[in-house]
Amino acid sequence: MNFDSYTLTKIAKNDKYTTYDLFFGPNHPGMNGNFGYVLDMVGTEINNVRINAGQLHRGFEKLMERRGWVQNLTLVPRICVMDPDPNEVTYCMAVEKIMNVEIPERAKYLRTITLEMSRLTSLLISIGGAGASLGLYTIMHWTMADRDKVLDMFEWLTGGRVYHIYNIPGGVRRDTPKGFLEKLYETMEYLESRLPDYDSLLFENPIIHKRLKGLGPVTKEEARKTGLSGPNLRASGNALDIRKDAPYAAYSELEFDIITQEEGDAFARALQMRLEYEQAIDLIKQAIKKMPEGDVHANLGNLGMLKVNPGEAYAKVESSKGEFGYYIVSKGEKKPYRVSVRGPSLPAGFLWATKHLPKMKIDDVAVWMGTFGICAPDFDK
Amino acid sequence: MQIINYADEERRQEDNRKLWDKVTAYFRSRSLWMLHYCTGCGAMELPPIMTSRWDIERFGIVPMATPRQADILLLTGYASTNTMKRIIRTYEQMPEPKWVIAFGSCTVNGGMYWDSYNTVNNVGEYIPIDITIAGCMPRPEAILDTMVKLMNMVKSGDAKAFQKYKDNYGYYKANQDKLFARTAPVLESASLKYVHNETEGSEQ
Amino acid sequence: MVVINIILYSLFAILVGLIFMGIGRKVSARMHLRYGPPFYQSILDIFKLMSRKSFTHNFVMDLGMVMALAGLLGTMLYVPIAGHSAFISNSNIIVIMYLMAIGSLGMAMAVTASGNPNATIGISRALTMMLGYEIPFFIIVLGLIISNNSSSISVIAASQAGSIWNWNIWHMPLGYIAMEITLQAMMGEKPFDAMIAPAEVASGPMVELSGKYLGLGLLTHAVSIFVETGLMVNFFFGGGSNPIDFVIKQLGIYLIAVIFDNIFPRYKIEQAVKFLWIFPTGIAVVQLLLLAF
Amino acid sequence: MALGEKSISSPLSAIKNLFKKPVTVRYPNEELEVYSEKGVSERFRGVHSNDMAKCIGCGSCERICPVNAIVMTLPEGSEDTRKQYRPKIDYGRCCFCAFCVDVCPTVSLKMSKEYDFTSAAPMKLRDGEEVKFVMDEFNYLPTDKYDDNPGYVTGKKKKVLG
Amino acid sequence: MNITELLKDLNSRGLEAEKICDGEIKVIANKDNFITHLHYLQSINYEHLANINGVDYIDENEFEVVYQIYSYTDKIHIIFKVRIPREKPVIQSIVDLWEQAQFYEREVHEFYGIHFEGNKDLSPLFLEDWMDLPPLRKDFDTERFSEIVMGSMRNGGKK
Repeated sequence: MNFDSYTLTKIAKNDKYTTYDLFFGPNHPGMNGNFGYVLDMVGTEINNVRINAGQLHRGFEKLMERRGWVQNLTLVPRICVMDPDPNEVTYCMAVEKIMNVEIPERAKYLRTITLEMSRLTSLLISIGGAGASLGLYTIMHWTMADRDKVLDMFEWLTGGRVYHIYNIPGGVRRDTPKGFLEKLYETMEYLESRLPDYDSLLFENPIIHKRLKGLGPVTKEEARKTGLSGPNLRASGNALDIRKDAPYAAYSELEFDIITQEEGDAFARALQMRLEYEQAIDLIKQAIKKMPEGDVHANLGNLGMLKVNPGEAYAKVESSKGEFGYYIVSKGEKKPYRVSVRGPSLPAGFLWATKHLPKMKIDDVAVWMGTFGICAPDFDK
Repeated sequence: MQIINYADEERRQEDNRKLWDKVTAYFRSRSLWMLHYCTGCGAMELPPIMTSRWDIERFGIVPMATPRQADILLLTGYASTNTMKRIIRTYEQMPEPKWVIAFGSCTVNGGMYWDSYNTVNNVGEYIPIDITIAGCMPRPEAILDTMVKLMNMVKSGDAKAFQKYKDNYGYYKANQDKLFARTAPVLESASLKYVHNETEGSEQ
Repeated sequence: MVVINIILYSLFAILVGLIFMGIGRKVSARMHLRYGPPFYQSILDIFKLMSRKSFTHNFVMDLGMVMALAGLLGTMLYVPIAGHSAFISNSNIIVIMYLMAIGSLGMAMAVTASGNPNATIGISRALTMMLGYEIPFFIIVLGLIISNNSSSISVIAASQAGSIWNWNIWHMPLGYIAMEITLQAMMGEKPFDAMIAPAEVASGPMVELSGKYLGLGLLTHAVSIFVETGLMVNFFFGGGSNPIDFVIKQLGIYLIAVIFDNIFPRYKIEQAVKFLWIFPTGIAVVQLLLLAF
Repeated sequence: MALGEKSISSPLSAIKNLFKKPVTVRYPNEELEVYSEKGVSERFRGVHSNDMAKCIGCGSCERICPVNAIVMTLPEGSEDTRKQYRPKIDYGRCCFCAFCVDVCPTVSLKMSKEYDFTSAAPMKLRDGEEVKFVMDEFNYLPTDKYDDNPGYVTGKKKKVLG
Repeated sequence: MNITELLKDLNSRGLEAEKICDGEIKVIANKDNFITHLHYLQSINYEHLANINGVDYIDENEFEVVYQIYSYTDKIHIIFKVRIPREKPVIQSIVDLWEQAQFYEREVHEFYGIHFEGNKDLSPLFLEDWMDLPPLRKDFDTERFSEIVMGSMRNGGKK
């Protein structure tokens, strides 16, 4: 019995009264974040999709033109709530590129650690969210509880649970507290010990296979061409990773392979997240072991009054969702002339939504979003 | 710990409340259902309190899918103009009694987006707020404290902001109209004429 | 006398159902590694919902919700509780199967009256699911009728009295497995909860229900838990020697359902119906053939 | 078995969690026990605390504040000289970035571990009065009230800003 | 192709190309024929369009549209810039080259008022009922707007 063989879209073409609008989000439990699609439905099948974005638009790019170079660091993490540190690091890297400064070795390692910890927190939400959108709330409860352990470590290191504001042009703000690295290593081992539980509940669950296999496929070529990045790109078989292609922080000194999946469907994307999660744990462990002693901050003078020489730069970082890019134009003033943010979710959230959602059933929308790791604030800005 | 309490100021009419009111207030306070709507970045601290680590279900607080079923509306962080529209619509859909908690600094005086062209500065001008909690974003402990405080307020009958919305609808409606029902450009600008001349001719 | 009996039985069923829901929440909480609400939380919820303002859309909505609850309470009265019944009847399975549909139909009337597309999708899924689970359920019931030569639940329960080894679960193990899967679908627990699926249709039929209507909906759910676990106890677990024994057996059955609810995600509705028509139906047919020959 | 192969029995292994100890921190009765002390971490960025004697009223914090939350005000009953001005913090703006703590030249401005700062809107006040009232509630002149509970404190040596 | 070869190649095609730092060059193109250059770049494996953004050079009375292009094979990032006059902000669309450009162009259109010829759908994406100047233009005063509409106040008066 093949239920997909008949389609109601044909009827919809002939009779406009058969379609109705269904607002999927912003106030919908299946939607992650304040974002929405307006689905043009025929029965339970989606006929057309309109994007209902802008609920999180705060005008970051305008506000950043009004604040000082360092003051902007409080704004940038808010661009992606789930994964805040890549934003800080990217912004700092772009500023450092224009100023042409090199940061101390220890600061590089600390940046790597915060980046990877941030990746852990974000991937835990994504994995849990993918489970929860299929009704498997158990995994959501576990991952969120484990994520809190990473947040505890963040709080110890930086003073904030979610927004850390730890990176600063020239390095990081403070050295690690006493006993932090040992405790972090223990936490990583704990997280590793939880992996078999996640696997047996989520990735070996036959119903998950049934729901996710073949959902929302993206081919290798399409993924490269449409601007997908990060796990979504690699889940389609492209061995591309900014951490390898254009190494930043301390990634050139750490050993890791690029993980890829071949299928490019929702299951491959979910599995890709899970494997990258394991890789991030491994990278943190390596970074802790190799951590050099020394200064954590290069002296750039009075940062509060920082003036950046005229110039422009584009810096990018591999976040848990893909490429975060900051294009900064400086005119030699106390404030940036223009900061433009490239969020990783736009190709998936806008373009692939218009490609995938039509002909899909309402059942699959939430999990489709979950596996793409769509984070609304980074395209709403 | 600074908790500002207006119990004595407010002069609770404990004797005048009927027994039935007391009973319902008790049940309402023990079973507060919150709406599952993430208006801003403060929503990031909601998953931890709803899930295993802090487990707010211990107090009978569970997330609900639609405004019809919910008792509490959480304004988690800044509200952009678009969100404010949806918040007001959501608020008006909720059956009474209903309560609103405003999270984070952004809801009090604009927070870090105070000079943004698309975020509301003070949500209290558009819908009545019961409890405001500062922090960017507030810790789970602070949220739990606030929830317990709201439960106590509901039990004692202090939390009645939803009546303000009915009593002073004119005030709230005027503020809402000022925000949404704009018919002309707010700022005068000479270069405005360069904006639309080309776009109007384009096909939609 | 009968009227008082009916009221008492209804209250008993509602109370037991609500406490079961509370215990179920507690058990799921332990699966999630947390403590969860107190076991009487559902009772608090019901009282709160009943004291809230509620929106009605039209007369059909009021009628439908009452019809749903009344239909299930009516069903409950035919289920013998450890040999006791509200009134003298032979508690025929066929009657029960007819009455059980009234609950769903009442719900369908009420929520489609609200006009919300999510509710419509949700209730159409619920009715489709009914189509899915009733076929294996009928076949199992047929097996029971054949083996007992009677369609009276009291007779089926009484025939298992005496020793634990008289229970039907040992006589018809395949039937039990099929019934367990079917029960999961009847109670709307995962993997067969496509009708309420919050992430898909925003809690489906309950989308527009507020206050008292949601309260009635929860009561309906509580009674349905009582009825369905009660049927299971009567069919396979000997019916219970006294009401306490009966309720404990019901709780055990409900907790198994809750545990499965927590370790499986949900099927899509067409996948669920396909699954129900293949596996439980197949097992039940095999059981039927074993009994027949 | 390779990761991502399906198995009907593996999900059943989750049942063992029924018998594990929950991870929940039962907050009002229990506190977080992760760091050396109970409660929040030693670097937590909470409500400000200002040593009124040490503060020299230089206004560095006012200038660095990214969100215009700090205003130098004259506390009541002090003479009007530049040195007597003290930072007043608007928690309706503050984003808890701690730049003001980093920049403070005398290490007088600190952040404490206090995090609870709530305000219940009074029923008596109507309309705009209430909005104003809540805004005033969150305007706070830090004193040394929380000095015994320090959170984020930058020593003089580890200056990053300023 | 390494970075020096690429620079030489692009300069020979009449583009002003300049190295910024390792693996990053900036290219300034003319608004009349920039599409052919983008087409060429795409054909030599510059297949990743990361972003399109505008910059408002109000002093020079020009807008700049910046295309961020990256090659996965060469590992070189190109900041591809096209200047257009502020009085007549019209530029050709590149939807035919990259599909996702449609949304980036919609965004730039909304925030700068730049019209992209050939883009079918330039309806507003983020702002509802916006009637003022496009907000990211330099002559749009966000604080003044916020003061009038949302009633925001600067703490402690103007400094």
